Amino acid sequence: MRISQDTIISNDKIAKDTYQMVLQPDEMPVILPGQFVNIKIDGLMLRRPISVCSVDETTYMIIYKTIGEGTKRLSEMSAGKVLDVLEPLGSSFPIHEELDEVLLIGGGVGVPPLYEVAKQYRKMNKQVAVVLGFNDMESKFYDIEFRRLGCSVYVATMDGTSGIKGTVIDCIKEYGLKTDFVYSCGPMRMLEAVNNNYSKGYLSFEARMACGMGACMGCVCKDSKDKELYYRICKEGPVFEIGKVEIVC
Amino acid sequence: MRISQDTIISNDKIAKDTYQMVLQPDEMPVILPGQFVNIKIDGLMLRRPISVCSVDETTYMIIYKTIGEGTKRLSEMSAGKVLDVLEPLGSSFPIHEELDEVLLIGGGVGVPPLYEVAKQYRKMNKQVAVVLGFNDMESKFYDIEFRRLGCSVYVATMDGTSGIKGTVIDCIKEYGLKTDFVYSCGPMRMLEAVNNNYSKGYLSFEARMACGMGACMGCVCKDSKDKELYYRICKEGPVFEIGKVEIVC
Amino acid sequence: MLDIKLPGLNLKNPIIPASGCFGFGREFADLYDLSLLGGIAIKSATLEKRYGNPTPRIAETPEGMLNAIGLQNPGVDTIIEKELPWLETFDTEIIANVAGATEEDYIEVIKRLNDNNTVKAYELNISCPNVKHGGIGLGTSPELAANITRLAKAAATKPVYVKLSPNVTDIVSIAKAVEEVGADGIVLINTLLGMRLDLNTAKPVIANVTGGLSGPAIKPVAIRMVYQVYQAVNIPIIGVGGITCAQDVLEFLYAGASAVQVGMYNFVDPFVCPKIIEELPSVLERYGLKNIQEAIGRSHHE
Amino acid sequence: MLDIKLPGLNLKNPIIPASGCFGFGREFADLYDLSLLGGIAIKSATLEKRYGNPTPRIAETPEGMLNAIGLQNPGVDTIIEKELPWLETFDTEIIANVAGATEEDYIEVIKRLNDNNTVKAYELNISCPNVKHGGIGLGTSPELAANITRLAKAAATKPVYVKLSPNVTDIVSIAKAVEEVGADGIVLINTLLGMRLDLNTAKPVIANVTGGLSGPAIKPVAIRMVYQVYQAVNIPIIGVGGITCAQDVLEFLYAGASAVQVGMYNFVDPFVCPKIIEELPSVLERYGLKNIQEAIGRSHHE
Ligand SMILES: Cc1cc2nc3c(=O)[nH]c(=O)nc-3n(C[C@H](O)[C@H](O)[C@H](O)COP(=O)(O)OP(=O)(O)OC[C@H]3O[C@@H](n4cnc5c(N)ncnc54)[C@H](O)[C@@H]3O)c2cc1C
Ligand SMILES: Cc1cc2nc3c(=O)[nH]c(=O)nc-3n(C[C@H](O)[C@H](O)[C@H](O)COP(=O)(O)OP(=O)(O)OC[C@H]3O[C@@H](n4cnc5c(N)ncnc54)[C@H](O)[C@@H]3O)c2cc1C
Ligand SMILES: Cc1cc2nc3c(=O)[nH]c(=O)nc-3n(C[C@H](O)[C@H](O)[C@H](O)COP(=O)(O)O)c2cc1C
Ligand SMILES: Cc1cc2nc3c(=O)[nH]c(=O)nc-3n(C[C@H](O)[C@H](O)[C@H](O)COP(=O)(O)O)c2cc1C
Ligand code: FES
Ligand code: FES
Repeated sequence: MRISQDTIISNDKIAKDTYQMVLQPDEMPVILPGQFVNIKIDGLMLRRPISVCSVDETTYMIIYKTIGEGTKRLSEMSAGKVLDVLEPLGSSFPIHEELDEVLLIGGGVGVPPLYEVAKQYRKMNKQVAVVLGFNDMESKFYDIEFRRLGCSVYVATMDGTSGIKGTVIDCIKEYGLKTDFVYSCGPMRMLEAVNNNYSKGYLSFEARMACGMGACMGCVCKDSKDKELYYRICKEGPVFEIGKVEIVC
Repeated sequence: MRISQDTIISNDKIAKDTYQMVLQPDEMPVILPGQFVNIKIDGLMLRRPISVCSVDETTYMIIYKTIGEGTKRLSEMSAGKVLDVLEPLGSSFPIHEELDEVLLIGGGVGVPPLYEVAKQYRKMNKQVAVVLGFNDMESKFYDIEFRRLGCSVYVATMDGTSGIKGTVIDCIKEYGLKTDFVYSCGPMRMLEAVNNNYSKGYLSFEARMACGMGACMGCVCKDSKDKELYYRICKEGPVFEIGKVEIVC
Repeated sequence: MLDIKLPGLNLKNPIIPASGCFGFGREFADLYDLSLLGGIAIKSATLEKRYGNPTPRIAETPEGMLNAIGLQNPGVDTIIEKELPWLETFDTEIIANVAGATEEDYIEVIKRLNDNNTVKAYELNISCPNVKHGGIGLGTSPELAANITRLAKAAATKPVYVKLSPNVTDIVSIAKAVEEVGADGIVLINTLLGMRLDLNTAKPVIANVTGGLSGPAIKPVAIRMVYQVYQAVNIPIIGVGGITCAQDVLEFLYAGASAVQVGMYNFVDPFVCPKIIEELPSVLERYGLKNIQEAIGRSHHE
Repeated sequence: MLDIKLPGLNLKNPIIPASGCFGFGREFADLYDLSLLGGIAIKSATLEKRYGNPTPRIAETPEGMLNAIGLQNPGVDTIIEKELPWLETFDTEIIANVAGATEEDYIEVIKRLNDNNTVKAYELNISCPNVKHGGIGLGTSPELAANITRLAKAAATKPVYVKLSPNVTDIVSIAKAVEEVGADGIVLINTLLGMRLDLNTAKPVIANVTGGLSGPAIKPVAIRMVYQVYQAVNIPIIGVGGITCAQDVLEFLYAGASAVQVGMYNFVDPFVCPKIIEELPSVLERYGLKNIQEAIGRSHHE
């Protein structure tokens, strides 16, 4: 982890309330799939944690949704602006060379961290099935990008305006997807469903964070069995083995 | 008084820590000599009051010194940026057609509001003597501009690096200036001296302000005789007849 | 959809400029029609004219400000004579904020205002240090707060709201104490006691040494107190502290306020009150609310 | 020029990360050498391991934040076993912040730490609501505060600093009460009690309903309390609340603090402490001060 001055290379709207930003750190660190960065935004107190979606030689990319003041301000920034960023943070999605196929399940802005996972598995020529859930067609993004990587992509929307009408689980059932090793990120209710339906793979969580680096105990979650054990989502997480942490919706 | 969106036309350093900014209101109001504007600066709570130095058809100009966070931020702004400004505020320097000569005494960033006064008297071809006091030569500004208007200009610096070494009063004595109708603005100690040495003319005061428009009673000063009477520097002031208000240093 | 009836006050909307932040409205009347406002809480009135504290009285702080005006006001008689008749010309509810150095002062101010038809309710400012009680404000003990409220209620012919100080260990006990003796409503909060030092002189920026902290910085404290007091009393609460926009108003309503006052933000944006009034309906709608009644105390409901 | 000796603490500079905002230093040790710091106030230690409050525990506020961590910590024995030996490897003064549900808890924690050579002083956190006393914190009454301090002093073999709650009517009386029973120093201030509501759900953003407000927003309150307490006591004060830069430190020193703690700003800029330490000499110089001794309490001198 380091503090970096990251230059905005581009910042484009890619779906309803959804933006894609490419950042160039002063010195590119190693960022693993599923890790996040913590961005200082002028005039706001706390940094904003955002998952890294994809990593290049000298840049990385994030996708974020404008839900409040911080992400709104982020969306208004132009190329050339320099951001103060803590990077990279947290645990990552382990990549298992021995697997032949994996299932990625993403909901809304939980989709981005899965993209780098898909890239890595496709580089090894593995089968990657991707199930993407959105509220509606306008919110949909990255289905095409996943397809371009050579993944099989299945889309579900809550209002049925694109793909299957319903949740990602409905979608998986509908298409009869059988792959049992999953990588998932998205809203709590979705993670809960994935957690209940699968026993192998990884989930990535969100939490309100203050420090983002393990010092404040603001972001903890409990172990699913030992109620005395807790994990910091920013440090031991955000990625945990499926079934490891207690899910509270 | 109105809230205006003023576009920065230019913003240039003219002396040590001293900047000159030209602003173009969405609709140009009538601004009288000695009046001030109250500028909202992003990220700071209270507006910053700054005197208007000079007025044109569609623009006006201010001169300010960077003393804290607000003026520092102001100095970093570029042409094209739009500022939220309450304008114009306060009382003005009355201009007396019947006078043949006036003496303007300005100290530091008290100099700017006197410039418009000089302009108006010079337009009527009156004799205008200007005494400017600064800390040092690097802080000096606008002596040339006053000369260009046709004023006789006398400079004093505290360290003697330009003009007379000493205060504006030392300077007036040194040059034996006899004009007895004064317009003055500057630090409290200077105003006090002017107030003690002259009985005709006007002084302009500063005070910490919250509303800048007469509502909060944050900026009051007392009448010099009737201790029960008070004035709001932002409303009845900043310009008062000499001798009218009690001077507290 | 914005109107709300409170003891003595028929508010067409819940937006009231806070005492001391709006003078007697004259400056703002140059900018917009005061009849747009739900009500106006006028600057604290004392029995005698008060000059207030020495200057500087103002200091900026992170997302807030300090003030130590010291209740400067022309005195109740002048207010009755010069300010209230003028305010009468607007269609808005006038709340007279009452302050004093002694309990007798408060009562006398109330008596003089009783006959005035412009004033619809009183707001007792018991947050100022009181000489008679050794510099401890009336608002800092349940007993003193209850006592002045009882006296005020006995003297007043209009509803009495009590404006509490947040500089206390237990705001709930004070709120309950004033409710018990008949307060018609509670106004929460006045300023937090704060201070700033000038690094050049090492002296306090404010001549009075300490000042009252207001603005967005204190909003979390204000929301907390409104929320706690709402659970403990049955009289309406007027919320105040750090409001800058319609969303802030909604947060106060959710916490339990029936109306709100906007203080120092009037200095930042003189149009903040009419702006909020204009935006409030769409903000209510965005959160699925039909009127402000539905918003009041919502965070306490299932 | 930056060094200062306080009871039990030989600070090479007056900068101490505040309890709860630095964990046990491990995360920050990845970023810089902890030996740069004057001292470290470790996360509150309780007798038993504590899980703390449900999440969300964090909310942002204007120039501040709310937290309701709830004293999550591994318990004093684990701290002694796992954290202190590691902290021992740094050349900095360790302050053990002590908390508990009962007076007995505090005393037991102190007893277990007495033999540990890494800990140089105790900091009693009496700002947390105490179950034994009906949810009213030990820090909200002079009697309770004095009582726990007396017990702590009797048990402790190291100096005892008492960290006071700002959520009180009269901070001075509490400071005097703990001084009277032998406190070696006072730490001012802990967080203000605040709250935020989520407009979508109308529920508190923080699961615990209320949280502690910290950050620049509360600095004016902290400065005021340090200033007032300095006038009333003769033991050193450690100032805390809203510090972000060397200028803020100077303001606290002027008000009467002998050292300071930096809390939530460690989250905003993890390098804030070493940065301040680096900048402090030039800031002292700019204001004509030869060392921090000259700055301490300067606003009270002629
Ligand atoms: C590890 C991690 C990875 C994330 N990755 C992404 C991503 O790739 N794309 C994306 O769009 N969003 C992501 N989020 C969520 C993102 O952090 C929030 O949407 C963002 O902080 C909202 O900030 P705001 O100022 O717009 O909203 P506001 O509601 O104004 O924020 C107020 C405060 O609440 C916090 N907050 C609000 N919502 C969330 C949330 N869902 N999670 C955590 N904190 C929150 C903010 O950080 C801030 O402190 C991630 C969160 C975490 C913890
Ligand atoms: C009527 C009037 C006219 C003025 N005209 C000019 C001018 O033409 N040129 C110029 O350079 N300055 C002028 N000033 C002073 C100017 O307002 C301050 O220098 C400026 O507000 C400092 O802001 P800051 O954020 O840089 O300083 P900070 O010290 O960070 O400001 C903190 C707070 O103190 C207030 N403050 C600090 N110094 C002063 C001061 N001297 N007077 C009033 N408030 C102060 C600020 O407004 C702010 O609220 C005028 C002041 C008044 C009242
Ligand atoms: C400059 C100023 C003057 C004030 N004067 C009074 C007053 O006379 N009487 C009173 O009850 N409250 C007074 N207040 C307190 C406000 O009415 C309000 O309670 C407080 O400022 C919190 O609201 P805010 O954060 O919206 O400003 C004053 C506040 C300010 C900023
Ligand atoms: C996340 C967080 C956790 C805290 N935990 C503790 C604690 O365990 N014990 C304690 O005495 N104070 C605790 N505090 C209070 C701080 O030590 C400090 O007193 C307060 O935050 C004010 O300082 P600041 O404004 O610099 O943050 C905590 C503060 C924060 C923000
Ligand atoms: S956010 Fe501070 S420990 Fe995770
Ligand atoms: S600044 Fe408010 S009355 Fe002058």
